[in-house]
Amino acid sequence: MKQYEYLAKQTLASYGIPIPPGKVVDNPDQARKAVEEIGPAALKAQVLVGGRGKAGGIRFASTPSEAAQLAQQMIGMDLKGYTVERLYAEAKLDIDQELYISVTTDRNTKEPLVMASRAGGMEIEDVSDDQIVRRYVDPRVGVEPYFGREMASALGLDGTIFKEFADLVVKLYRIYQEKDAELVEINPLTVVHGHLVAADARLNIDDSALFRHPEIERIEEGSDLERKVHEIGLAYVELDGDIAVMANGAGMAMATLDAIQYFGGKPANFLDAGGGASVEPTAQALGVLVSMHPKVIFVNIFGGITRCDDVARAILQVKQTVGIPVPLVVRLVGTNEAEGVKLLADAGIAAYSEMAEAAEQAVKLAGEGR
Amino acid sequence: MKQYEYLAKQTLASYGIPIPPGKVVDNPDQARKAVEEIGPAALKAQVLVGGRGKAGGIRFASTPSEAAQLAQQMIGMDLKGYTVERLYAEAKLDIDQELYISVTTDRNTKEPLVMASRAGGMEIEDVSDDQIVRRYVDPRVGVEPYFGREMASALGLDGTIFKEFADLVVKLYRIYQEKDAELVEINPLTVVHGHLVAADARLNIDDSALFRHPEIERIEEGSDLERKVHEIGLAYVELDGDIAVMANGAGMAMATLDAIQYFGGKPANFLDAGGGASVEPTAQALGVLVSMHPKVIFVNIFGGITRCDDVARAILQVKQTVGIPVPLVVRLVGTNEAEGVKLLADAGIAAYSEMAEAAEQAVKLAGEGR
Amino acid sequence: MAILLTSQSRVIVQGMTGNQGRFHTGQMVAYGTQVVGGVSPGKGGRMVDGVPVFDTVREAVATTHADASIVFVPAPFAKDAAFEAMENGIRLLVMIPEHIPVQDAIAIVTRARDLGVVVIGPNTFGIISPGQNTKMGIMPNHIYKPGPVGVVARSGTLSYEIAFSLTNAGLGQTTVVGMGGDPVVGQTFVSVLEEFKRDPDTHAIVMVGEIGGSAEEEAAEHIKSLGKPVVAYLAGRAAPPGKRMGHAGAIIERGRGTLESKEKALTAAGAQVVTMPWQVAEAVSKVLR
Amino acid sequence: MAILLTSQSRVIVQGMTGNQGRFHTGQMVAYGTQVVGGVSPGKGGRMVDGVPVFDTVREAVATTHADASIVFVPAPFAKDAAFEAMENGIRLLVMIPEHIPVQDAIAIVTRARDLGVVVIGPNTFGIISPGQNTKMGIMPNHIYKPGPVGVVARSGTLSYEIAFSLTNAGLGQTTVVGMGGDPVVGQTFVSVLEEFKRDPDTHAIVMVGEIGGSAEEEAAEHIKSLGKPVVAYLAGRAAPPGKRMGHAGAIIERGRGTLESKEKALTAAGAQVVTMPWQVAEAVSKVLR
Repeated sequence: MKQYEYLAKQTLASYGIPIPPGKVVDNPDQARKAVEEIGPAALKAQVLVGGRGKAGGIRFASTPSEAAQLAQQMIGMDLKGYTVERLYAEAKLDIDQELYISVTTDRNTKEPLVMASRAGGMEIEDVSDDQIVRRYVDPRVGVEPYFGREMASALGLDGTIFKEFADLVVKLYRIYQEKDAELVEINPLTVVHGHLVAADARLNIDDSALFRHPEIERIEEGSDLERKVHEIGLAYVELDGDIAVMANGAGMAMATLDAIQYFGGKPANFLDAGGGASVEPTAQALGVLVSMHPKVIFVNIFGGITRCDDVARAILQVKQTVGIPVPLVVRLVGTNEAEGVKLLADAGIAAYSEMAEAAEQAVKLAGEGR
Repeated sequence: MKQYEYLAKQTLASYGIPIPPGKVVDNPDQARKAVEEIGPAALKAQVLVGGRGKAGGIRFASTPSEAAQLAQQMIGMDLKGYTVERLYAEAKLDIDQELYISVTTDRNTKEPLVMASRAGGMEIEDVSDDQIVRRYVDPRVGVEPYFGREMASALGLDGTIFKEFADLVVKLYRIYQEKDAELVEINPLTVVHGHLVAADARLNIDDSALFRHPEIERIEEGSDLERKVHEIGLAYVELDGDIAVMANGAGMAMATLDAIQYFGGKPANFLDAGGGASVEPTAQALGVLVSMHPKVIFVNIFGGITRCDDVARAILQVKQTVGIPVPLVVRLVGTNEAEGVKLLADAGIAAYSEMAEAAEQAVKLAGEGR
Repeated sequence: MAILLTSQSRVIVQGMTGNQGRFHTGQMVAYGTQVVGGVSPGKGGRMVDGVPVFDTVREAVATTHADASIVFVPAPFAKDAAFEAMENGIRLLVMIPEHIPVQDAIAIVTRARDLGVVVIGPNTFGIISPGQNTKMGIMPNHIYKPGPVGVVARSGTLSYEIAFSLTNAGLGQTTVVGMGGDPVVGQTFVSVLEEFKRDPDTHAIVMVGEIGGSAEEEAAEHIKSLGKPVVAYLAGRAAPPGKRMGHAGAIIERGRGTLESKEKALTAAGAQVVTMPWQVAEAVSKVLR
Repeated sequence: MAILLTSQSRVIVQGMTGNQGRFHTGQMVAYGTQVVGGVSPGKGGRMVDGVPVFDTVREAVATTHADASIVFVPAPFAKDAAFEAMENGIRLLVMIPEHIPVQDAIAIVTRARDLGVVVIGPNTFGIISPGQNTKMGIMPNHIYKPGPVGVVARSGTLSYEIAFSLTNAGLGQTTVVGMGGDPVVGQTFVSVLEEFKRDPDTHAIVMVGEIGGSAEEEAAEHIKSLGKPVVAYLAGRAAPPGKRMGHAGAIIERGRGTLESKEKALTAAGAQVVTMPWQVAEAVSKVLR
């Protein structure tokens, strides 16, 4: 779960990491007052996408009236598909230098990784390898202050900035660990009048750990449809094709998209109905697919924990309640396959047993429907 | 540093461990009000010694007026050498069972040790080994809930008490670790109406870790003299002999007491002047010895980091300011020995080089002074 | 033979009295798994499907000499269960639950390394050794059969699809391992390939990978010296870039983790990469000839 | 020869630019210790007494190939310094500071066990190997001389007293080890006795113990199979019971830890226990004859 910049910064500040003075505003009048209070400020759209600056999501206001004017333009604007609902008015900084630092988990080594660079201010993906200092954290040891000093030293920092940076590494790692962060990133980490200040911040929390963080604000991300499916507890991503897809298991769902593309079709979504979903959530998920008005709906199930008869019942339930007004291709094998296939057959729905054939048929029907 | 029972219990409560309702009182009127509020109560003297009950430090008050009466008697009383300054009025418990639990550090294995017993309510030193469950904690792992369940199982607990005990072990270990406790002990840990309640608690904090616990209340223990020497930063224990002793290093100080006893004398104190004390604290410590009006003062120094000339200067400073009205025996060897011996000789004080001779002489002089 | 899990493995089930635990205990017993005990705190002394239940792993191991455990407890309690197993002598640990916090998974995996415990998962369907009539997991029993193919997969259902297609093509399996779908899991393709390398009965290996991470790229290094043919299927060919991995993955992967990167590395290492899951069985038939 | 610290040991000083660090660096260099570098964050690049100062242990080790470190930083920073040393390849670590929190000492000692680091201290005077002209510690240089006696002590000044009496009696030392006076320290009498056992040049061993703990009792078990004579002096004969140990110690010790208990165990194991420190040298002379 991503956190808005202003929330990420509040977390940094609560760990003693310096952030610029700032205020959250959601209308022009508040923007005016904020600039009256903190002086010339950057107005930063609070949206969960990178590269806001280039997309016009960060504007500078020298005066309160300019702030009001800009806020008027910015609030409600579309930024890379996200509607801007609030701004963060933040004191303009007199920046001498821009650094980069982040803590995340490397799934290959299964260890926390701290990355830092003197090339801050741009996406770290675009910084060349030789400009990045990477240090793995031994989870048995964690990050003691020396770890920060070693990074500061490797970056070639000195004096006050050496000490502040070393200290910041310790605090950032504590945030990573105590807040169950997937990623905590300060970019740019700026030098202002000889001291470090976190000018921008990203904080992504591990969804699986939210149960132990009642203190962390819940942020919903994605389109209305995506949110709706996430609420059912299923993984869902919108795509731009016309064949709506439901499969069980993330790998299976990916393979289903691959199969559709293989036969020349275009998937409309990624929907992982989970490893053992029962009738009700499966029916709800299918209802979502219907509401997308696709050309075809393709249900691809290999029953393991998922029982084929449950899937069949979910399909019949949707058919009988909201109706399924587009062609439906079902592939159904595995646990309780015979029962599931019979339930569908009794309702006039034929089920495939081969994924290849089913996918080919779904693409064919979508072509006819175009 | 030991904590008073009521402070220890506040800490337990802050970790979610159930304690009986209670109030700190320091006069009869408060005791009356406390019992009005919480009903029949035990009035428990808040002193830093074990075995209060037997010594008359715990009394029961059924009514508010009885509470006032008892408080009148108890406040100001002497309990094993400690003056009772305040009481803890605590609701009388309807106790079904008394257990024991503690967490401490085993200096031999260098690991935390959790001890528990179904024989609660008496000092654990008096409980036989086969009635005690001991489990060492691997510091790499800490105490996860299973550890508590294993202890509960080893104790033969079941039902609600099994679960509450397992949970309590986890909390108690967190206190041990997060509060830098030398010892955290609940004795008795009582079963009251089917639930665990901490009826008495001990919490000793590692003095060396106090710097990172501003939240923990500082408790001064010991006699006025002991407190005074502790304030200088030196280790000091009062004894009941007549030869005042100063030595450098804990082992050396102990050996000095041994030597005095060996020659038939009785030491008046244990004073470790530290490994590298400079002139000022050494002079202050010596001043304390003078103020004890001993028969003899015996200074036994093997100079390592401690410089003999510094010790000589401290002696001369005390001699010139407060004066040393009793015989002084000095043994002085090691770093800057020649300078130190000369400084003393110039002031008419002879210094020994052999510890045995010096100790014998100190005992002899004390005998003459008797 | 088989890898990691054999007919000798003595298995306990942590969380056996829950719905999932009870159901899959039955399935495992039916498959032939030597389930010697179950653990459910506060429910010690009962019997479930003829298997004794204990309050703690400690008691279960003391009584049954179990050396393997499968964990079914809810995710918030999974770390506790895993440590209970590892600290009490369990050396093969299958972690079924999904949604275990990554920090917990790191702690589990780190401790497992120190103690020499093999962790399968978390968020896995488990491990099955058809020729040994034993499984620890939630996979359907009927889709496997004994044979010469080792299978290692990141995700569950997709591996069922492929294992079943192998079985239908007459290609049985020594062992099928589900590494688990979480960011941090106990095994890597490399560690499982090493096991298959040592198993004399495994003559070909199927890798079921997917986009994200760089486990497949690292495996490629090992395939060169494996001495056994590898067929790989990689899911995610049609996945739009960025949608799945997100920024946290991208800053580490830096261009690796894409399907192209994986396919290139595996092909260069001599593995045969097929495009669709239903092509796996035919490719395996060919390399086994 | 000597134990643990030899003339080959390449030593760095953590906290070298502080008062204590600077003074004792000079003393160690004067004694012959191979001090190859110092560490003081933010002061890298300077020279102290001809020794280069680095910002981090990492740089110091990379440049000087140090394998031993002596720590002089204040107690609140000692854990950090110890981990910095251990994680960067230091294998002999002398911790001078007193008042290090016990929890920190537990963490240091546990990590040292895992990495195979020998920790001397905390709250120690250090270690000195007179025949090798090398020391890591704060002991006076002049009181030692090379010879056949190994000395291991819990407390500092008392060991000076005894070492000096040995020297004055013509009994030199292979190595003198100060285990440190804190509740949790890196060494035990047992671990140091084992080292002396392996050292062909150590022909007799002096143990300087004291009341509290049960380290002496545990050592007694090993003395039986040591094959070298042991003379022990135990301080605390006149200490009033309970004054020093307190309740926390007592609930663990349960009757052990008294002078009587220690003396009995050591005597039974064949060690010669003397009553006063000035009796040690004569006893050693006798056992060496």
